[in-house]
Amino acid sequence: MTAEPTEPWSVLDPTGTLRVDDRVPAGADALDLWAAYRDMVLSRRVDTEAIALQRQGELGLWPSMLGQEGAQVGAGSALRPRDVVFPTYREHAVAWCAGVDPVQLLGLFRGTTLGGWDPRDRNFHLYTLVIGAQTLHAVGYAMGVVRDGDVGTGDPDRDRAVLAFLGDGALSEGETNEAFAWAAVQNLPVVFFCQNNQWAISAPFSVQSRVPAATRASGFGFPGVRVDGNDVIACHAVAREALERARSGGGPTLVEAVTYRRNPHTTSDDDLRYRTGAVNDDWAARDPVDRLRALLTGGAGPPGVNDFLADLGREEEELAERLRAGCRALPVPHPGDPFLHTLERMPRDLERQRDEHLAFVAGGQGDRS
Amino acid sequence: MTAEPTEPWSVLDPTGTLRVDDRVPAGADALDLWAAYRDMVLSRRVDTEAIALQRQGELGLWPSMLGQEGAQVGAGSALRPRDVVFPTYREHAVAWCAGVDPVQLLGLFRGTTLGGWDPRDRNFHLYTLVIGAQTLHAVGYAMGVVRDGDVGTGDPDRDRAVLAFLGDGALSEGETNEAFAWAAVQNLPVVFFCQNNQWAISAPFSVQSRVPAATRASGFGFPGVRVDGNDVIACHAVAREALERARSGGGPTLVEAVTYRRNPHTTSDDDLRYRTGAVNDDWAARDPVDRLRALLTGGAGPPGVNDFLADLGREEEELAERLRAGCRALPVPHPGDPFLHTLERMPRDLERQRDEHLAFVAGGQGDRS
Amino acid sequence: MAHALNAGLRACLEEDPKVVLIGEDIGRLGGVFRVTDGLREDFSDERVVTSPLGEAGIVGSAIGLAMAGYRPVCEIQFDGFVFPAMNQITTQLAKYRHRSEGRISLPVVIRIPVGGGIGAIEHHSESPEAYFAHTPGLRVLCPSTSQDAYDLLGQAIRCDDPVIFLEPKRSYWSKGEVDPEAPAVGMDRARVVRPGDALTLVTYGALVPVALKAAAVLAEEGRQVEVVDLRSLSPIDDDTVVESVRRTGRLVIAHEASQTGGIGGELAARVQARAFYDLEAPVLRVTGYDTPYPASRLEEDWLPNVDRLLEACDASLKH
Amino acid sequence: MAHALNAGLRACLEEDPKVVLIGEDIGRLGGVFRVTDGLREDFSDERVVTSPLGEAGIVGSAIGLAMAGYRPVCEIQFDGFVFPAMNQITTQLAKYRHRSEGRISLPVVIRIPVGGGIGAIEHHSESPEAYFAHTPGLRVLCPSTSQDAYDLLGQAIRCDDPVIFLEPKRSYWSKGEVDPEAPAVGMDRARVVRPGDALTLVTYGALVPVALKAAAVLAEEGRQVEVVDLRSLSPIDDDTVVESVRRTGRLVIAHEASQTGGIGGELAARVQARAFYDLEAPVLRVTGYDTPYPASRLEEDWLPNVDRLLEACDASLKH
Ligand SMILES: Cc1ncc(C[n+]2csc(CCOP(=O)(O)OP(=O)(O)O)c2C)c(N)n1
Ligand SMILES: Cc1ncc(C[n+]2csc(CCOP(=O)(O)OP(=O)(O)O)c2C)c(N)n1
Ligand SMILES: [Mg+2]
Ligand SMILES: [Mg+2]
Repeated sequence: MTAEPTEPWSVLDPTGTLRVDDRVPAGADALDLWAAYRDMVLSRRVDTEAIALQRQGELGLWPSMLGQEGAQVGAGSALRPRDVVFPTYREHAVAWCAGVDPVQLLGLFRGTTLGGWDPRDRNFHLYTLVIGAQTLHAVGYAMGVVRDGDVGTGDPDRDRAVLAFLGDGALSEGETNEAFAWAAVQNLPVVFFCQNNQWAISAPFSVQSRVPAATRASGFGFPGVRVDGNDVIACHAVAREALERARSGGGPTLVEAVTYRRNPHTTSDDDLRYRTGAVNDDWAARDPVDRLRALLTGGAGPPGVNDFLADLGREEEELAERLRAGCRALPVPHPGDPFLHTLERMPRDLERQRDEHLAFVAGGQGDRS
Repeated sequence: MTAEPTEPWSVLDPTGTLRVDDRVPAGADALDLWAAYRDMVLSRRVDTEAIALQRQGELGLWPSMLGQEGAQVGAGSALRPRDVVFPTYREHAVAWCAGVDPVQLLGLFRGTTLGGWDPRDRNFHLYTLVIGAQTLHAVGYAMGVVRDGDVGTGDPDRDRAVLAFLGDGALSEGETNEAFAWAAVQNLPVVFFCQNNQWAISAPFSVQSRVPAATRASGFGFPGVRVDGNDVIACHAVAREALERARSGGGPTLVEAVTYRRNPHTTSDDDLRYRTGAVNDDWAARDPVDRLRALLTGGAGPPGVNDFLADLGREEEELAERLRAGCRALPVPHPGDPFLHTLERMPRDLERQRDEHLAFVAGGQGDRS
Repeated sequence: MAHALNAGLRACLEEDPKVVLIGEDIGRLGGVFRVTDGLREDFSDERVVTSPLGEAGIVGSAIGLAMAGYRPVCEIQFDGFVFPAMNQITTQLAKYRHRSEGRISLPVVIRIPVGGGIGAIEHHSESPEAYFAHTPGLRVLCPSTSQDAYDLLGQAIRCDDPVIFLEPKRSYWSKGEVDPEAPAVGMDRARVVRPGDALTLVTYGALVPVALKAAAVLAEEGRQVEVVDLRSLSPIDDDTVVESVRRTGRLVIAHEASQTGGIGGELAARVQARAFYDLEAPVLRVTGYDTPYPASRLEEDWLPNVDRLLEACDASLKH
Repeated sequence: MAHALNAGLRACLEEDPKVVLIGEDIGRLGGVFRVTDGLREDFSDERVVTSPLGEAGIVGSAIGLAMAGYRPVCEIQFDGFVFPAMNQITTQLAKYRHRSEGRISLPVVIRIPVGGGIGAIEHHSESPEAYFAHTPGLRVLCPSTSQDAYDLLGQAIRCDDPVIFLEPKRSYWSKGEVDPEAPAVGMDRARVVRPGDALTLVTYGALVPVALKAAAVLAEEGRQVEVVDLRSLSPIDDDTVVESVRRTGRLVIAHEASQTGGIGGELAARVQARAFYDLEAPVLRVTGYDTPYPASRLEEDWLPNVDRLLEACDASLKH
């Protein structure tokens, strides 16, 4: 899997046919396909609901991950509790796998917070909007993991890896490349997971690179792997191997999950200005969720599949309801909060500004204007 | 020459023995060895004199290129007049080849200017001290060359290439990698010429990369070539081929010239704090100038070699004298100059500052202090 | 204002074949604010370059293009994303004329949508002007009307200095006719947009209409406030402000950027130095606070608004 | 002062195993100014990390280390080379506490040698403090004595906020005993380093000894100038300055950084607002000019020196 990247590696094809491949972990290490399917469906529902909430004016913006659930659940399901994730702003399904309450994902987009959850609770860091910036944080965290001695001990409860997400566009930022350089020379326990969803807003991948994203790693001297990002089984296998290599002291990997952003960049974007509906439809036919459902329900379908799907349908509805209610109940910050959280102790000049501001807010504006 | 980089390619070994290799251009395209030797010797003398001038307090600092003349003259001799050079701060021999008056190189280090020459005169841009920054300027310039239509016309008087220099340390700066990405996707007529002199001040190359510098290019999808930087014939051949590819529309190349900075980083540095004299001596034995002299004077020596060397010796002395005198004669800027050159037209508030400053300078300071 | 800027870019592209636009998503998409809408179609991909995702690359390559004789106009997608380009702007672009002893000009324009008030998420509501104003060798412009946007952009592109061109994004949707033939005010001059004698109220960009509203309220109360639109944040036309303060004796300065180290402090320092004996009250500032820009649910009260301006004017007038 | 800083780093490395130093050439070489001399040898390569050549990487990885529970101390080799790290500093480091609603601290210190006066080439004599002081969420410190360098560095490293720690490079060679047991002044407090009643002279870093010289000259002429060393440039301890100005009625501020948008303008604006009726003369500034830092042959006259300070004090006292 670490040879020169060419065609994305795949085992589950769009018709739901699974090819046998010994790189797919089996036995206790195997991906639980039912769980993976459930994760994809439920996280997709988070995405769908969030779009609806945006339409209703409850969110300012939402970056949809529709179509990328295979890559994200593949990676997310390969995480162990002590692994640490540095996401971009689109890893809703990874957040789901890590156990972050999806309601907490909404605050940033509702404008009630710039964060939303405690990164330490689930080792899932805050969303980062500045393209590429989080890759260096992942590198630094991995330096900490090395210094803590939590690499290569062979103790599965001790060894840790850092999983940094990035988009195809992020490959062009200088900082991302610095992260690659640092990770390589220090042989850090970090996996760079690039979802090449073909687009950086309106820029097709060809604007960023003329070779596959995974190839970038070779220039820095570490393995790059190209995988079908819409094949959750392959993604899990690749992420699992890369994370395991990282944990055991084998150094960094760049994974390129070849996928597609089926929706516009965000709810504010108009993707038909730069791509055609026909291409969108092509990719819809390769959808990762449909693909796994086809496998699970293929032939006569395994026993219990109908019950499973019915239960999942109910779970979805409950989740959707919880999201809608949770979104509306998200606490609006207090006008004094930014002052409180700028520095550890509020300096006197900032206290003066806060007092003025709070008096102004309390005073009821709009007297004369 | 564009295969995966491994051992640096070489034709002239440290004993001065030349290996026949059909990649070395012959006939009218061949490197003029006498001229190359002269360029190396005279530019080395510039370097030596500059160090002496620094010792005498005439220069604040000097970054010596001792040991890198093979790489620099190899590259510099492959330039055509319309090609454009973006140097770092150590390309004294390239400046020499481009025809920049070496006295003009001294001003920056004497503190009489931050530039020193008109980049348009010789298509040799100003020295850039911020590591990596010039690689992006080279990219932009190359975008201009493309827009001017001066690529791939087949007209040798029209087609142009841009030659950007960088050090091994520069490989780790984000901006350098952005330059690689831009050059690749736009297939720009730019050659990145990396002198891997093994050190970035006190950091050995292993701090920057665990694979050869030339390998970096493969990650961006363009050729990387590794060449013996102390072999001026090989460097010329490689640079010539890369520049020709660029001019003809074949896109960018990264050349790694494997060489050694025989002196400390600058005259302010103390290299024995981080490397041993023994290693310095090893590299001295592979010196590029000695190597070519051995070839030229080998056996009985070609006819005229003694006269040539004697003439060159005289030329060296004249050059040294000219440098010493020229250095001392470099004009000190007028105290008003910075105000004059900040913006095209001096704003009124800056005029006020200038007037104050000139009055202060004219007033003769030190009355009371 | 977005339309005015589009028209301004179009006019420059037509006028000078050396004008090239570079930025993320400025091609087919026309930029996230559609300021470059239609330009790629009319002027080709070579002149309207959808760039890779790297701000250092955008500015660094613009510098190289300028060295090659072009007049690049960069677009940074949002205020918060200019920082990866700071090295190229500060150490390269701003200094090159000086380094080359006046020989080489770098006519690069960097357009940046700035400011808050559109309910955006983090990094999309920043006001970074002070970083640039503190960097010698740059011009910093910020229009407040469509006409000014058109005029200043044309002047910026034709000018041989590097220009940071700040576009108040709240004003993108503001309507306003543009007369391409109208005589333009000099690009480094502030402009008195409402005359008055009771107090001088100075601001720029999106706060100019807010200041005008405050002035209208005060006018109803019988106090004529002079409103000055700074337009150029570097160099700052303090002459115009000082002249006004000499008449009014009072000065209030407003901006969205954080207070400490903002343009307001600079202007206050200059005015108290040059019009010390004319000031009847301390110079007051109404600015963003010294905290990160908050989550958007707080921004309505957060941004300097008419009421905060009125409060400051009242305070000044009470002295 | 370099020795004091070395001692300060050593003490922190000994005290807290989570302290890690990162920077270019800080290992075997001990840094270009030898501030980290001997530390790698005594604390290992893991704790004194010679980094690849990338400032974004230095600060970005320090952020990640801090998230992992470490207290990284970065060294930026020279003032002019901090700009590639501006994105990490401004959009990431400074904002993280706010983004995480106070949950996460990033105790990162960024040491930067600053200022001119050592005859250096371009980018080696810059005074970038205003960029940081204008960025909420950072602390900016600048010591002027060896003792203060030791004390402030220790406070900075122990503090949970990100700190930009500016080391006036002209002062590296200044001698000065350090008493590690001496009670340290609070890190956000300015300090009156010479009392007086005729005028308040405020500065920081390498200009503090210059200001003291000017005060000594004026004292001989019978005028007692109060010299205040700002120490913290963000937050600025304007209380101490205002208190002084209430007594002296006059204020001169000096710094090497360019005037426009510098710390001096901010302080002038604050003082005229808070001590308007106490000021008997306008606040005057003696600063770097609004041009790029010049070639070193010009710097002697260029930098604020005793004579320029005296001139400004005279002008203030004449009012
Ligand atoms: C430094 C920076 N520049 C520009 C932007 C504006 N921007 C937001 S998302 C985006 C495209 C990112 O594309 P990619 O990395 O492929 O991620 P995707 O959105 O496809 O998940 C851009 C340009 C940004 N957020 N950060
Ligand atoms: C952005 C930046 N960071 C740090 C420095 C300080 N510095 C000057 S030269 C140098 C080492 C450069 O090494 P390399 O690129 O290998 O070039 P060489 O000096 O060996 O020619 C460093 C770190 C700088 N000039 N620019
Ligand atoms: Mg993408
Ligand atoms: Mg080197």
